[in-house]
Amino acid sequence: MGPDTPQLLATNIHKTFGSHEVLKGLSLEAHKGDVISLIGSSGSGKSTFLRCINLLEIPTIGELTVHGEEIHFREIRGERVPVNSRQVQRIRARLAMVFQSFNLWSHMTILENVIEAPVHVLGKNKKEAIEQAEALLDRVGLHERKHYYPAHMSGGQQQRAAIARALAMDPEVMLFDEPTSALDPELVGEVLKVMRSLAEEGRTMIVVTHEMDFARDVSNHVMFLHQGKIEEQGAPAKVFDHPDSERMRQFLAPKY
Amino acid sequence: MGPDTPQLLATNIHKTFGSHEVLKGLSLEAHKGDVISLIGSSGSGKSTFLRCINLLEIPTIGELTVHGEEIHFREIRGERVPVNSRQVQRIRARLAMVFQSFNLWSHMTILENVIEAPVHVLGKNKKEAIEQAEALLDRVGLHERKHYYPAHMSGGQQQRAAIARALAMDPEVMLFDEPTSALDPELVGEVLKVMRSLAEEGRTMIVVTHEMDFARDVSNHVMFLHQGKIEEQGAPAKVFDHPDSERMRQFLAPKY
Amino acid sequence: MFDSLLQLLEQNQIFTPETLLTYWGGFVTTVQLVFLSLIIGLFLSVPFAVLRSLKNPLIAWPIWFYCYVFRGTPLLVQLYIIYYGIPYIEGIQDTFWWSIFREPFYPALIAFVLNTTAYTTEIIYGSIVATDHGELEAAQAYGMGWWTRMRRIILPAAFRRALPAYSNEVIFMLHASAIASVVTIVDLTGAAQNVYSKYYAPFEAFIFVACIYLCITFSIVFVFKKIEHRLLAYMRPLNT
Amino acid sequence: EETIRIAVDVPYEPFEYKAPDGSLTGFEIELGNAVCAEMKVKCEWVIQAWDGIIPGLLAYKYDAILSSMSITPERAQKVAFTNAYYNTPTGWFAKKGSHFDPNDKVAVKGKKIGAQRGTTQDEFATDNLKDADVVRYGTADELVIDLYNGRLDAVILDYPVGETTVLGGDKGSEYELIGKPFQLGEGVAVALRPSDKELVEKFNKALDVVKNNGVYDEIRKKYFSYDIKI
Amino acid sequence: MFDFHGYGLSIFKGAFLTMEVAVLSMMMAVLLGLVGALAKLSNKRSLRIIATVYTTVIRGVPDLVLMLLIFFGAQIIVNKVVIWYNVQFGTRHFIDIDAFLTGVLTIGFIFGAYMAETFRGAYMSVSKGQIEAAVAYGMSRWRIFIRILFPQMMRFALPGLGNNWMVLLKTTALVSVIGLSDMVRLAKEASGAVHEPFKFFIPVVIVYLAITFISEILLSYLKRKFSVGFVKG
Ligand SMILES: Nc1ncnc2c1ncn2[C@@H]1O[C@H](COP(=O)(O)OP(=O)(O)OP(=O)(O)O)[C@@H](O)[C@H]1O
Ligand SMILES: Nc1ncnc2c1ncn2[C@@H]1O[C@H](COP(=O)(O)OP(=O)(O)OP(=O)(O)O)[C@@H](O)[C@H]1O
Ligand SMILES: [Mg+2]
Ligand SMILES: [Mg+2]
Repeated sequence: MGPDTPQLLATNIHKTFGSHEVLKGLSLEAHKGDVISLIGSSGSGKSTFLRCINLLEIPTIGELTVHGEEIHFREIRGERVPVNSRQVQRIRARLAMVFQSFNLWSHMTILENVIEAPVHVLGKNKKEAIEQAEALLDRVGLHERKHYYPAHMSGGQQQRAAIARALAMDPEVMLFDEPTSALDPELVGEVLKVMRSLAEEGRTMIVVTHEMDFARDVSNHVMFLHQGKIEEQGAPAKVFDHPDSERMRQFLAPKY
Repeated sequence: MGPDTPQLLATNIHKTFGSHEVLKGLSLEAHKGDVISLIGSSGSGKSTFLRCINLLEIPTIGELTVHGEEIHFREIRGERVPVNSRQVQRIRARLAMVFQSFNLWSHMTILENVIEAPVHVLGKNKKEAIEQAEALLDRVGLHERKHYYPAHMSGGQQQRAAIARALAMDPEVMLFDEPTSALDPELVGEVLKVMRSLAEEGRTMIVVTHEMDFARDVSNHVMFLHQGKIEEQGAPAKVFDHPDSERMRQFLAPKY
Repeated sequence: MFDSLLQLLEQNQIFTPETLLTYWGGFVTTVQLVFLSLIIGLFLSVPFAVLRSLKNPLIAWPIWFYCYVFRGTPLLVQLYIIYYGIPYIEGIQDTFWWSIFREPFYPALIAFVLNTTAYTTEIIYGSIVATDHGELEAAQAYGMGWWTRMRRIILPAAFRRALPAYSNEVIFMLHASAIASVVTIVDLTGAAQNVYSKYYAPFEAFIFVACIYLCITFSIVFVFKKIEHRLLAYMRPLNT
Repeated sequence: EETIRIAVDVPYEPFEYKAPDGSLTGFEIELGNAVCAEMKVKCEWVIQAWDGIIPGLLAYKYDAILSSMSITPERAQKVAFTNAYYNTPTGWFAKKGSHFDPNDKVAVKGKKIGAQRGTTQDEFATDNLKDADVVRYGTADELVIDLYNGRLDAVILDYPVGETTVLGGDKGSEYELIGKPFQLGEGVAVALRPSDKELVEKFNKALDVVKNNGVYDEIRKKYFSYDIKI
Repeated sequence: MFDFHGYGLSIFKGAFLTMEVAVLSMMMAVLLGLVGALAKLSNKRSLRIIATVYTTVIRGVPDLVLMLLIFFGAQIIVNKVVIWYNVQFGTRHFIDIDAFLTGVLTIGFIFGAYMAETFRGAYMSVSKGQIEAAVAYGMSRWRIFIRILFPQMMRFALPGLGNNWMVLLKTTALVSVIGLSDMVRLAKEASGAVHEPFKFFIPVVIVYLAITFISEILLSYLKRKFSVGFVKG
């Protein structure tokens, strides 16, 4: 993998649910250290796109290359599936994801949630994993709550736990789906600080966000999705200050 | 109920989970047409307080009066329960709630979700309920999706459906738990506009929110919760521009 | 096709029109017994399951105990006790009830209903307590009373979750109904036994009923698949 | 020494049943042992439920069935029978004073008649009392209970069985034998695999010897007060 | 009333056989059921078809017929082979298929089909997000199953599983047709011998109720164990 090989290359991704085409040909290229913000209105397909990158949804059409490995698909009776599921699994272990609805494992405490994948996927030593998890939980302010089950935590606490779980994978590429939606402004700041430091470490990030300030300040590329298409993209300064698209201007207009 | 009777009166609410005291004596008084914002950091007890008002959690200590009716409790085997569950039910039907995690009924389509309570609690005619529901779904931009199940919708769409479900109850008091957390700025604007119009109609609202702009612009009273206590409260101008509390100042400080 | 079938029937000694009639009678009896006991059982088990989910020990314990006894003992024993026990009820032989309970059908129906109700109660109760807490809270928050909540939110969701387990119960009942023949009911198995003892052709007699049972099971499985397809649409991805 | 495994379904008193200590006794067991001694082979008794008794023979689980199996043409298609070694009479039993008469075609109409499923009595009743309602039971005991309970108007049973169960039961004094016991069918024989022709011959020879040298009668007297030899 | 004419002991001995057969075949049924459920929900069509045929046909055929078919059918096939061998080589071998093993395998095989349905229902009740999170973290299917799916689905599976176990327990009586003397068979022998058809229900029912009671305790323990982290509905 040369220095210029993109970490992530998605080309012409389409996704149809039933008769409803949700993604209509999206492409994305992320190099090491890139922070790409996906913005757009509700239902425009941001989460679906992120999920396609992780192959949680199989794109109906489109190619995907992660860390220089192309993912091959084949058709089995009209359904597209990856040829090599082991490859997919391996790739996923290097892409950590924070879900919009957190999806913490409800039968495990927060600490168990955080160490689960490092121990059982990366094969980390359990003691080390716990140490690292405690540090992370400390960082998101959940250290006291580490033995709580998700059902006993507030929305924001769950979201922070989900972030800690993703960070524990020490991934090269991170996929964040609205990672600060349930947080108060103060914590939003905290989390964005963490994310900024990750970016500075050279990690690649794809972030779905409604925080325009974050998109503008931290990311080096912004994509504006509208009805399953990329309506506008480019450097934040350009996209936010001189948008070409009428739709984008409307999206950014002050609201009340 | 005289004109000055508060719609909602909560006095000295305490709530303990296990050994952990989450609410440490909160009081709230809301008159007709009041819009009260609850702000505070994650885990400070906002949701729990809202849930106590609705009696989804029974306060360990504290009194509650809704629409002038006091709710009486008694102890059964060390557990506090309302004396009259019919009263509680009747009161709840007049307090609509939007949950932080939406809690849409997963086996019903969006439309069914919205008409459920009006038809089966308020005893509305089904046809009328459907008409009204369609109008509401239109208003939150979900008309095309009305026959979708919650599992097939994006986070923001679910949240909007949850808002529509609450509005369909045509309640006098509304309890919103972060009603815009999953929405893009544009929709946030839309929803806040709806809420503002509700306020103008004279409905009472208690809103947990992380949107400081909303709290400042729409509400006439702001309460800042910190670790289960009210750290600061008052008119928005006062709270935001001249906070007494150090904690509040810190909370409001710009983040990045 | 039809001619060759007739020819086949003529050639063998076992599947004469007479034995086929026996099988048909058995089929009707089996379907009646199973269908009736399942319907009645379902109607009884829903309230039982609901009552058991109330945390009132005075109600929950007796229901638990009933389920425990009827799940814990063999249906054969229950059937025997009811069938052979009824005549011991003082004076029953002089009332009109005797004309009903003299026939084996009703004692069998009672035993089957009691049995299936116990199993079904267990399934539905288990499903009720597994209701998603958030959805339940939403129902409470909208002012739904206990009964509305049960009827509109908890039970519909519970039924859906219980479907596969309930399909097992339906098939168990179908198979269990075979023991009706020990109290002289000529159900499918009884018919097969009669044919078997007459011709002593175990293969033909029993394989034939096995095929009929198989067909009934296929129909049940098919019906459940259709119901699942309709009722569990919310669990399925949209694209199928 | 050769071993022959013989299947038997218990209990069928007084032909074969288990003593509380688990050992097998009964008329057929003793007879079987005598026949084996005559054949100079070692016999091993295998207990097998009736439903699987012929498949088990054909599957070589054992070599013979000696379990009150009546000879019927249908069974004869599957197994080879030896000569019959006993035939018990059949009897009708009903409540005293019920005036039940199996030969009165009119009076029998609609009457409920109990028979043990799959027996020659069952077949006889089904074929000869077409207007009656023949109700079939798995065991003689169940049949007798329903007779006592009033669900049945009459029963047709193996006479020795009826004697012990109907007449010997707790309400036995209220019931009676109708008419005289009569013979049905070709009797009971040992069933063997059709391929074991030599073994059939061997059994026949030994049975003949036992029947004629007094051993048979001696055993029979222990269980029956009348002759059942055929 | 409680005079068992000396047969009591042998019936309680038969209870051990009943227990052995029940426990062993239950273990097999659970295993087969898990595999069957996963196969039914797999995206491989061939697996789905095999599993569907298995669950439908096995649930369709009466247990007694299956038992006879498997035990005697297998024995007849083995015999054919052995006889052919004996004829070829002039030997006199005989291979006896073990009734106990066959009984366990057959009952396990039958109830595997019911378990598969129960587990499939339970699996579908697990919230999809839980599995997706595991998938997204690169867990292998096996890992997901062991760490996430199984612990969560058991909560939904237990009521159905309990019912299946109760039915299985009573189905063990079927082993008498292949020559094993289980508790029920012994009770029938005894009741036939003393001409009291109901008396020996008593020890049988006592044993069944005792086993059921222990099972209920175990089940409620499992219910608690697998409900950890869930708020009760
Ligand atoms: N059911 C429960 N059992 C135990 N502890 C609970 C439970 N629910 C909430 N808590 C605890 O109570 C505290 C307050 O929770 P609450 O949900 O009210 O916070 P919040 O202010 O709404 O936070 P957020 O903004 O993150 O939603 C948290 O520390 C949480 O861990
Ligand atoms: N499983 C599904 N089945 C059918 N339709 C779906 C499914 N998931 C999403 N959709 C549809 O696809 C569209 C895009 O959804 P997606 O979740 O990607 O939106 P989003 O951009 O993330 O929105 P939000 O900001 O509200 O989270 C929506 O209209 C939604 O209804
Ligand atoms: Mg989304
Ligand atoms: Mg909250």
